[in-house]
Amino acid sequence: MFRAIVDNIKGLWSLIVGLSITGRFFFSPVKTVHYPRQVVDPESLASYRGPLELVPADDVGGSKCVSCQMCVRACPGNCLTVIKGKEGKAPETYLYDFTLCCLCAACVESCPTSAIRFSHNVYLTARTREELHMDLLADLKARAAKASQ
Amino acid sequence: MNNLNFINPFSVREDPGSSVGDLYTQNFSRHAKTGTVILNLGPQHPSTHGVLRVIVELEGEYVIRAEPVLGYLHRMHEKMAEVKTPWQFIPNMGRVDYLHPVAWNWAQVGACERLAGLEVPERAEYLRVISCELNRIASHLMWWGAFVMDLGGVTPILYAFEEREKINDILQIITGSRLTISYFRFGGVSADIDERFVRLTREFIPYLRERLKMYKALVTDNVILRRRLEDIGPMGVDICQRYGATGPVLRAAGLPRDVRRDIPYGVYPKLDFAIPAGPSDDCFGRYLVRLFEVETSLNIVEQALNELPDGPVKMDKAPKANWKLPAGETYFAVEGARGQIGVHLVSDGGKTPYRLKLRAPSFCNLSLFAEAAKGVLLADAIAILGSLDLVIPEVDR
Amino acid sequence: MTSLDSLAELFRQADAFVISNHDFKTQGLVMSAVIPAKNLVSLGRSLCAGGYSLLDISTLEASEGFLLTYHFDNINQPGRLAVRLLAPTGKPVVPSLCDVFQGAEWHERESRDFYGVVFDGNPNPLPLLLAEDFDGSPPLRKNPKDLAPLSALGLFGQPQSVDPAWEAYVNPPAKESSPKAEKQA
Amino acid sequence: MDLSITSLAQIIIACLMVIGLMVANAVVMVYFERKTAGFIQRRPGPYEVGPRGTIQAICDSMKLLGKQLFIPGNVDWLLYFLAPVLAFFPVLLLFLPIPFGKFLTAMSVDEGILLILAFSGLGVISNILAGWSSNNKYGLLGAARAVSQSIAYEIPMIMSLLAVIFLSGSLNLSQIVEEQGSWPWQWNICVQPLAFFIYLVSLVGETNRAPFDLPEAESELTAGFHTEYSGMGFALFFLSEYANMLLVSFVCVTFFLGGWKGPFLDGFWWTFIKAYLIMMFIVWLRWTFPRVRFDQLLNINWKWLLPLSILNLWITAIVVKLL
Repeated sequence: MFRAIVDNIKGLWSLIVGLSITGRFFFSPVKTVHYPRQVVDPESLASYRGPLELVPADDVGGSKCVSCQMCVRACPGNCLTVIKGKEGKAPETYLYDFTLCCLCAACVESCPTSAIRFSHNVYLTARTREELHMDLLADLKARAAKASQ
Repeated sequence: MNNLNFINPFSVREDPGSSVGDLYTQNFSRHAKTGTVILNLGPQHPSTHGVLRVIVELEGEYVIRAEPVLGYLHRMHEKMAEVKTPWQFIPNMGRVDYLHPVAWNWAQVGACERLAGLEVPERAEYLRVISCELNRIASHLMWWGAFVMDLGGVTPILYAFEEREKINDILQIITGSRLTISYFRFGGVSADIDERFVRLTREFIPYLRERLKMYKALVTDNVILRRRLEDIGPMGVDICQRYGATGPVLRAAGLPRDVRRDIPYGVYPKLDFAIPAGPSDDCFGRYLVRLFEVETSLNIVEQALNELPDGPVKMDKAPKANWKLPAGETYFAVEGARGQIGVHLVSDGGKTPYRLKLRAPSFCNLSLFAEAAKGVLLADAIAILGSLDLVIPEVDR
Repeated sequence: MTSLDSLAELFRQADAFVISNHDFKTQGLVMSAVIPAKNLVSLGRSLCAGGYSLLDISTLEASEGFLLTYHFDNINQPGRLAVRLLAPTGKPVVPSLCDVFQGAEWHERESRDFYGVVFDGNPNPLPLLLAEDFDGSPPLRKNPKDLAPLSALGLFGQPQSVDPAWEAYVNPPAKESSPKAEKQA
Repeated sequence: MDLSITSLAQIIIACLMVIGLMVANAVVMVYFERKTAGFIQRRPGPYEVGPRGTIQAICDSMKLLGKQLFIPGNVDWLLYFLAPVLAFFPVLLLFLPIPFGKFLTAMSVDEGILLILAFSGLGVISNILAGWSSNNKYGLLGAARAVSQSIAYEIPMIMSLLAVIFLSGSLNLSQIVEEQGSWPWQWNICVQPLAFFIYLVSLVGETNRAPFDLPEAESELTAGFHTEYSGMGFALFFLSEYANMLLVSFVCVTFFLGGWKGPFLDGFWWTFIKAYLIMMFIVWLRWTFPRVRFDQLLNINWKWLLPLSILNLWITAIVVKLL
């Protein structure tokens, strides 16, 4: 009986300790990064694996890809479609289905010319499935155009 | 019941005991006493963490019988392994257990390496240890928060997420992802650490040690929590042996079994760390063992960072995506956050593994729930379920 | 503590066809044995008494039938064992280990879901991971060409002792089936 | 009490004002609780709707109003619809005898506290009706819990109030406030700290708030007795929960914290400030502690609070007799 009373008083003290901790946190600043007003610092996204993008070989939107199909064969999710162009080795189409991609880096690591890499785009959103079916060559051209402006 | 039709193993369903509910409920209620309530907890229920479903028979608030029903998240990973090359299967491992993906990475990659006899550079081994232990901390923190949430305390999980976010930030530097990590490669790891990784990890270790004191004051010492957990759901060595339970469940029962120490892999033999055993086999014992493991993992990360040798992080001529395994069989186990993760790999020398069996620790740990939950209060059953630290994708694979 | 010799003795008592030692470093097993299905429960009982617990049941579809590998580990002193049974393709029935290791129930149900192996004595007749209304054959390999013979899988390590009848069964010299296999069924 | 036209009009106006107070209280408290939870958990809480999220609670209540009434199959629909209404209206009545200020009482009744205690027992009937009629096992379990919990916690609650009534010798709430002084050391809390503590604990138990929120324990019973309610039905339960909280806080202020009296300038603002401080404390408790188990909840009550309150009552009675 006496022990139970002592136990309960100790227990009540532990409750007060708990209240003091949450009370302290109540007055400490919030930790949330309030997107879209704030964004995380880009340094922490330097190695983030976003959707794939092609590595530009020059300023006009050319790619380093030689259409060797290594990435297509390596991909576990079959999310890449590379069709070789009529002339030379450069690809005519480079389609990428982000809905199937598991971001495993099999393609990036198997590419003999290092022509693809992960973008660091954390903020990708899409309203439809089709928006995630990407044409990487068009994307590369668009980026080159944007850079030249 | 034992007179199964040998041609169709599922033919029993033509003889349902009652017509209410689906087949599982019908089969379960066949043995129900009169005056009891059959209650389906889940698959959508706040404390079954995903899509676990537990059928319980209640007499008042007491659970007379319980039976977990699985399969709501079954994705056939084992069959997938048979149609993918070993390399292509690595990303799957991150999806098996989303809380401790690095250990599953290790289990599969390690099994293939054992079979093929690949040598891993020492630096890569250290990086494996560091990433695996950081991930283990993240997993235990997540469990801690979710467990306290099962007991009704909503706030701690958000504190745990603060730390978990920091670990995710750190792991993202080397793995590129935050949740479904595929970091390991045959013969090494995919990326080396940089100065920022070391800096953040070194900052994180003392920070978490401080926070653990807060955890203790806020939750561990809390009288409500202690009385909810002490002497609830005792699971002794005997029940663990019969059900094949491993990990913190077995360690709380008093046996210091840990694959990292017993069947060493990687560079664990070179590191000095304690394996907790006990102090009690109840829910509170399992709670304490896990919190102790967080400290252990912090020590391991600290040691590994100090002893990190220079060198490559991947062997020369590391296998590519079309790499073939040699014929043979191997069983490789690693210690995941929930227990012993086992990969039984059989290869006939073809392009894809012939058979890959994943032994999920949650699967075995959950199977003893039916026995442990007999005769406890419903609230205690929830506490026992939480103390097993289940990850449903891992149970269902 | 169960030494390797006493283990081998245990396996011999269970009329093991093959008892083999393994290289623990590469194969992760200390010892494995292929035993007749009827002796599984008695062997399980003696393993249970020796402090072993069941890790998993891994079913393998080979051209000879279903090879069930029961992995055991000692909870007092680590050392992994594999106990194998062969269940013939047409009528895969093996005894259930549920009475000894209750944890086996789920492993057995999983095996039944995906391979159609029937475990005689398993108390729960419902599928574990497949849908309750799943009606059809288990997801087996459809093309017999996909099935590898057991001998091609390197399962047996360094055999200590091999029953000649087993040898004949695994590597059949001619077409006729071996008497041992029928005894099992 | 004369039932003239003026007093009737007074009561009707007071009722309307009380409804206004209840709704306003719910809106303010939802915002306040979510913000508090946010800050304790180191996140901003509601933020996007309106400046700093102030309109969030109003938007949510509009959404609840506009929702389709979803009625599960096999409900006992008369009771199913009656339950939320029953939860809401008795609470209305309970605000009438509360003295917000010296002259700010809707209906000054000599036996005010008796009225409150009698009608607060009605709330649990709505809980059991809701749990029973909605044909849900979780609801039934929640209802059973609600009944035994609220019956249990009423007793120490009354006992602790009785001690104060012994001191002041009146059941009239205004009278009880009048007995206390303006400064904190003149309040009943200094004379009856144990009674205050017991009242505080049973207040949390009586209003089904965490850590005693067993009837709706979401990790066990998903939502307890109101599992099957959506839209307006849920909103009414919600409203009555906050109204109950406010009510017990007002009673607490009246009995222990000097009511409208406060340092410097007496007035109704002191009632509100003190009541909301107690509400804040209840919210703080909720976001700090895990939930107790049901048998523990009843043990706390029958084995500790009840003997303690009886002891307290004895001592008070003896002291009052001797002095």
